[in-house]
Amino acid sequence: MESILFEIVPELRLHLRFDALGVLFSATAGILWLLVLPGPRRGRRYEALLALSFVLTLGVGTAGNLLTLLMFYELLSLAAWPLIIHDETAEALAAGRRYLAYVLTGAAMLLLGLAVVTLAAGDVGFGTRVEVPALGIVLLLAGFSVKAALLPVHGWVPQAHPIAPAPISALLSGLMVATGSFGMIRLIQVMDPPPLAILTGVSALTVVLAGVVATRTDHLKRRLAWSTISQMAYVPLAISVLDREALAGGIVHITHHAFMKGGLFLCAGLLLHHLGIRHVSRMGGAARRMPWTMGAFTLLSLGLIGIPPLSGFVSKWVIGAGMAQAGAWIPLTVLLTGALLAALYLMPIVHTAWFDPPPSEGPQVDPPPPTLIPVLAAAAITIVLGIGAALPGFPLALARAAARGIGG
Amino acid sequence: MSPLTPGSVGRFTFTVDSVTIHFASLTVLIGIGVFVFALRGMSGPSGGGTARAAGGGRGGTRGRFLLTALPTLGAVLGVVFAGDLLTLFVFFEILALLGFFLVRQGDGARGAAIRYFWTMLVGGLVLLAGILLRGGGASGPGSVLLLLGFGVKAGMLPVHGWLPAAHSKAPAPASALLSGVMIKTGIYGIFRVLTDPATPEMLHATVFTLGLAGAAYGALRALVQSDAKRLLAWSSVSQVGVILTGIGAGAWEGSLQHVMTHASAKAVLFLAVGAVALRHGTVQLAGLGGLWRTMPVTFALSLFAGLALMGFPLLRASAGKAEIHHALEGVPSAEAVFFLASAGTVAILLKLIAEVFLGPARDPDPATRASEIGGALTALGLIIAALPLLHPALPTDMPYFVATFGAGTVLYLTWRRWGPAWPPVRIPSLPSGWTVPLPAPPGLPALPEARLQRAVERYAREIAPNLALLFVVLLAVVFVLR
Amino acid sequence: MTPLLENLDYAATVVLLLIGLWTVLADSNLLKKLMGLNIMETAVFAFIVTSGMIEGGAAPILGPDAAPPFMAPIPHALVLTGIVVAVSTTALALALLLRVHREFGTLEIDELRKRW
Amino acid sequence: MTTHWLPALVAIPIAGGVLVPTMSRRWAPAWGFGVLIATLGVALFLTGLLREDTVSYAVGGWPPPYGIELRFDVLSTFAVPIALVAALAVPFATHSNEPVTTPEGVAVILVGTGGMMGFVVAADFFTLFVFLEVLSISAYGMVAMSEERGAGLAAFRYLLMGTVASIVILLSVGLLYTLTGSLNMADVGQRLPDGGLPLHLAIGGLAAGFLLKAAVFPLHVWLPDAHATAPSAVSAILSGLIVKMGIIGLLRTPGLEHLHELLIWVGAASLLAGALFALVQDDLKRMLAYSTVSNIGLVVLGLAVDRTGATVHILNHAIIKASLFLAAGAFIHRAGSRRIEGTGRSMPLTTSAFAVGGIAAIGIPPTGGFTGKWMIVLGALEAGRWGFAVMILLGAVILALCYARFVVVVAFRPSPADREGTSEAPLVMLVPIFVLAALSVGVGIIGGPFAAFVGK
Repeated sequence: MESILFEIVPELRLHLRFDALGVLFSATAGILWLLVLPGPRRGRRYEALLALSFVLTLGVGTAGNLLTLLMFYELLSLAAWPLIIHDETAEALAAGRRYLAYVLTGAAMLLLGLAVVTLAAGDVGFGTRVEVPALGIVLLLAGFSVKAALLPVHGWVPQAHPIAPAPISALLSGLMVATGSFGMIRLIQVMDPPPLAILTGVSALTVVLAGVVATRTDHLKRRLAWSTISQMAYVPLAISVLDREALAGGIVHITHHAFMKGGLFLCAGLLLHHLGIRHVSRMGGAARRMPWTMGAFTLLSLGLIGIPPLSGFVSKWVIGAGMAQAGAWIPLTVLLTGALLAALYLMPIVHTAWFDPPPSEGPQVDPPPPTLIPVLAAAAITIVLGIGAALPGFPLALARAAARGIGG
Repeated sequence: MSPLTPGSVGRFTFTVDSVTIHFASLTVLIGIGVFVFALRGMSGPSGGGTARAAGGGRGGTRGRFLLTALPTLGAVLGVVFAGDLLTLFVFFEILALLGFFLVRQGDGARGAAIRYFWTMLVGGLVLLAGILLRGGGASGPGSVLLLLGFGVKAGMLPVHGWLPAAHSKAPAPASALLSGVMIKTGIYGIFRVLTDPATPEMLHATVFTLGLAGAAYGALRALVQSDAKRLLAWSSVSQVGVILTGIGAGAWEGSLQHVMTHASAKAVLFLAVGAVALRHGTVQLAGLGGLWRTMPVTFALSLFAGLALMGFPLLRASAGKAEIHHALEGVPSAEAVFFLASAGTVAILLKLIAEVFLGPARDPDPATRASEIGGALTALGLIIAALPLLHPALPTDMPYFVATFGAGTVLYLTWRRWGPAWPPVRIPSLPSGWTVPLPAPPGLPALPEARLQRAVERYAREIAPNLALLFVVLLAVVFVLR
Repeated sequence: MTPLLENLDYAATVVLLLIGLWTVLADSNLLKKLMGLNIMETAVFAFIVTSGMIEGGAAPILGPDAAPPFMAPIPHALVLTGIVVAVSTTALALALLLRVHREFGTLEIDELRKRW
Repeated sequence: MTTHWLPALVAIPIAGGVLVPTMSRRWAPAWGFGVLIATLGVALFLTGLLREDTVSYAVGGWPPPYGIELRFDVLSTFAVPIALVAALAVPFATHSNEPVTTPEGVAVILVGTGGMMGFVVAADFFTLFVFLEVLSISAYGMVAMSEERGAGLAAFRYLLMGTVASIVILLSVGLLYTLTGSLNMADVGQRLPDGGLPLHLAIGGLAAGFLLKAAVFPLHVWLPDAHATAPSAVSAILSGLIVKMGIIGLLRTPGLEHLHELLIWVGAASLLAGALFALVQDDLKRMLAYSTVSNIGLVVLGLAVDRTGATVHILNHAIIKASLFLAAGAFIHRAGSRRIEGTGRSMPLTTSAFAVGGIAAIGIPPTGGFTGKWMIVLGALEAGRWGFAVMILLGAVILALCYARFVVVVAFRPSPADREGTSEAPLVMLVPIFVLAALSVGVGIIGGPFAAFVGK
């Protein structure tokens, strides 16, 4: 289903389109938003921008051509910025500055890439394949990689994610980073990419190095942010293999990761709010004081590592199967190394929380249902999406349909 | 459908054939035995000191154990009945997680449990890689990785390191489950891989060699243990080696029979040791003795299980070992190593039974003397676990048994006479300032030097001797096979 | 190369223009800057008027005894307008200078910079 | 096509302005607003006519090229934003204590508007010059209206530079006349010689004068003081409209293609320098002024690579920058001084409008700022001038950081304790701000047809 609206600049139109890929992304956004909505109210500015970001995310999901995609993508970047600096501390403002510098540079590259592509091929809708100069694709990929937090341009993530309020961290990690990957997938959908060896190398490096850094980070939310960098690099890695099954895995990983990492960040927010815990080393006994929260945290961690039958495993399996089919051994190794690293940075948290003695005893302080339910729901979604992966209408089916629509 | 098809996500398929039935029935039987034992053999919410000593851990252990053990059995059955590799893998990983909780319930089991977890995780990833490779059409490398992944679970030789620690630190019923049931899932996997026509021939020889090496090496390590549970754990390494030898050599029926034997006998022995610990609060051989008087049923069952494991010719259990042995005929060197392993097994079991149940009584604790082995339920649990062994058969392979028994007795007596007097191996501690100061990469915290120091010392103390021994055994095996 | 003498009028306007510009740019007194501006304007007017000059031409006014050649009328119109503009600009500038002087008590750039 | 509405476009505001000093203080703003709305109506009507044909009018019945000709072409559609911004600035100013709405102030604005109208419809250089002076002198007067200390000096400096520019322009017009014997633009364009020093002097002089009026770096030094010290409503007119007159002058300059290489470099320098200067400003209005320098640079660059894009951008930027200056004025009004930290906390609507304006100024689709910028980038790429496309985008990134910085200052810093009770800006300020902000987005959404119309 497509809808062509205004002509924004000569020969480029606002163009909306609903296909499997977009529907999957939009649905993910919608459900994740439902999860982050409960919780303490934070004022008019926050609520308004949160709603605006939601609309813009849907816009990214339903964009029907490159221009519309970029438009919503940039507006989303800007709308998210006040949310990141919502706490107004000096640290938050510094993080916001860095975030802006990164995403705007990325935006400039994207715009340049769009210009090059437009000169060569006119209005690039997502329905037809076009021939464009390699430079345009490279620029666009580079622009998207800023948001996708690939290694040399990942710098905003570890600063912005921990500093934002917990629901915003959840959205940033769950969806903002994903918009970059989503953009890359859209690119592959319409243009024949140049050899993607560089993308493979970069994303492989990102998976491994970010994972290693995460294992050595004590700040809980920052560790989760590094984990996002590492985990979301799976998607470009899957893209770069140029295999349909791997691509489907990459697409479904966006959805699965969104719920898992979103849930983890919400848990981190609850830990901070109710126990004042920011650092992994202070988490001893946290599970005894917040058993439900940490239970969800544990389950989500296991999902992220890729323990079957949770959803993280499904995406890893599908990506891996595609890589194996394509004979891409190195990406496959990287994929599994990433999972091992995920265990290395997540399991110590879980172990400390459940088994280590607490620094101080206290009563159980699991949050009230309205804030607890989203976390539990994220965990439940992780299970359901894992076990029911093959059901029709579930993300995997949509992702496969989307990948079928993509050549190459 | 062969259980070795890769499968696809979200679709769970199951299959039933004679092999699955074999493994499943054994699982269920031993599971029942362990549960019955645990009803009495582990403390309830108000557990006292003896329960702690039995490896029961903190209060409320029984509930937690049952909560973990039941899904464990389910997962084992899932592995066994899985109709494709993906389904198998799902249950395999669940099993690994549950195993962590089983081990973690033991006292002082933190290190062992964590080690177990990481080993299983890496093993799982290797397995996953193998499955994906096989699915992608690379059958050869895929099979290698599959073997490695299953081998980790089974305690195959080069990747067995987690097993002695985990099995000896876990509470007794958990050890029985681990040794009796869980490592069998690994063996099940290896069995499936090697019986698959797509698997390269070369891997049979590899498994055979590794099995043989493991059999001998485990037996030797078991012989010098002074902790009953550690002894049994090393014996498990040895027995897994025996089974793998059989699978590698093509003696499949014998191997399956021996799987049954080992599962049952090892479960009984672990439970028996658990019962002893329940009464006497220790599993150190030096602190025990003369218990046949106070725990005759336990003694009898242990003896029975021990005989079965040794290959006593009047039991059906011996048939498996005999077949494995026959498969080796014509390869004198392999036969020699196998003989060494068999004799080692005899020596180990003699040592265990003799040190614990015979000799002068060392702990006449009046408070616990009254109850036999901690109640009828624990005894019943042992009996149920021993059921598979209660199957008489015509004598097979009598001379071989006599020979191994004789050699084993000599071995045990030798150890008895001189062994404890051997000075323990001492590793000189490293001179301080030995470590090289590593520059920390930017943005990362510096590697703490004390930790490095500890790691190196640990390597020197624990791993290096193992590696040396392993190397010698492997060298011998290779030499022999030529 | 045309001899300088033949274009003496042009040369004179250029010189005037430069003098004015120099004053505007370099003098430190605002009033003198304004005077420089006026000099520039005068130079331009002179240039335009001379460009419309035709040797022996009559004033471009149609009348009973008017006969070609006429001088070009448009430059004259231009210059007339220019003068009007210049006058009003100067008036406004002077008013502004009065205000500046009232606020700061000086018209010297260096002083102003200190007091602002 | 000829119509008497065309001279009315110029006559209405000027006549209205002349009448204002006779009125009472109370009625002057209403009168001014009414006159400007009427002008806006005329401008819209003429724009409507333009869809069919160019509108031209010979003053006094003298046919071109001899008489004075007024001509309403695509470039003259700038009359619409002129009338609109001026019309909105007047009610905006009524609420504050700025002296813009005294009868004298309204008169200056009206006459200035008339000057601009004349400038955009002038079809010969003589008329162009006359109206340029009318609007320039009004502009000096507008700056001088401010009661801020130093405003007189800023106005004088503006006057000095502006008059130098006028002189250079007048000189060049004279030169052009001697070269071609005509002042009518169409005529001059046809009779232009192919080259030679006098031609280059004439065109270069015109360009230099207009560039100075347009405040291109490094000729921008007068602009920040003038725009920042002026009352906010006036700043909106100055920054939104009057500097654009320089650009329109450039667009009217014949033979500009001789100067493309110069324009492209000057434009790029201005683009980057303006953005960089803007980055280090601590005062919102000065930042906006430097942002204007940057945007003018973009347009000058665009003149060389894509005239349509440049034209579209000056039209859009007029609206965007006006909305930004009005929003800044609202902040300053509520804060009571130029220290506006935290003002936006109690003024969410104004802050939103400011943010929208900022987004438009950066040039994010679908706002108006994007259309022109996109066309210029595309033009630069098409001309093979890669570096300049990159520079444009770099400038946009820097500008974005500037705007973000002030959003933080306004909405994310704590407001001083003595300013706790501030509230949202009054309706009479909000409405103009919102009309302009909405327009800056709306024009972008229909950017395609809009650019097609301009490019006709």
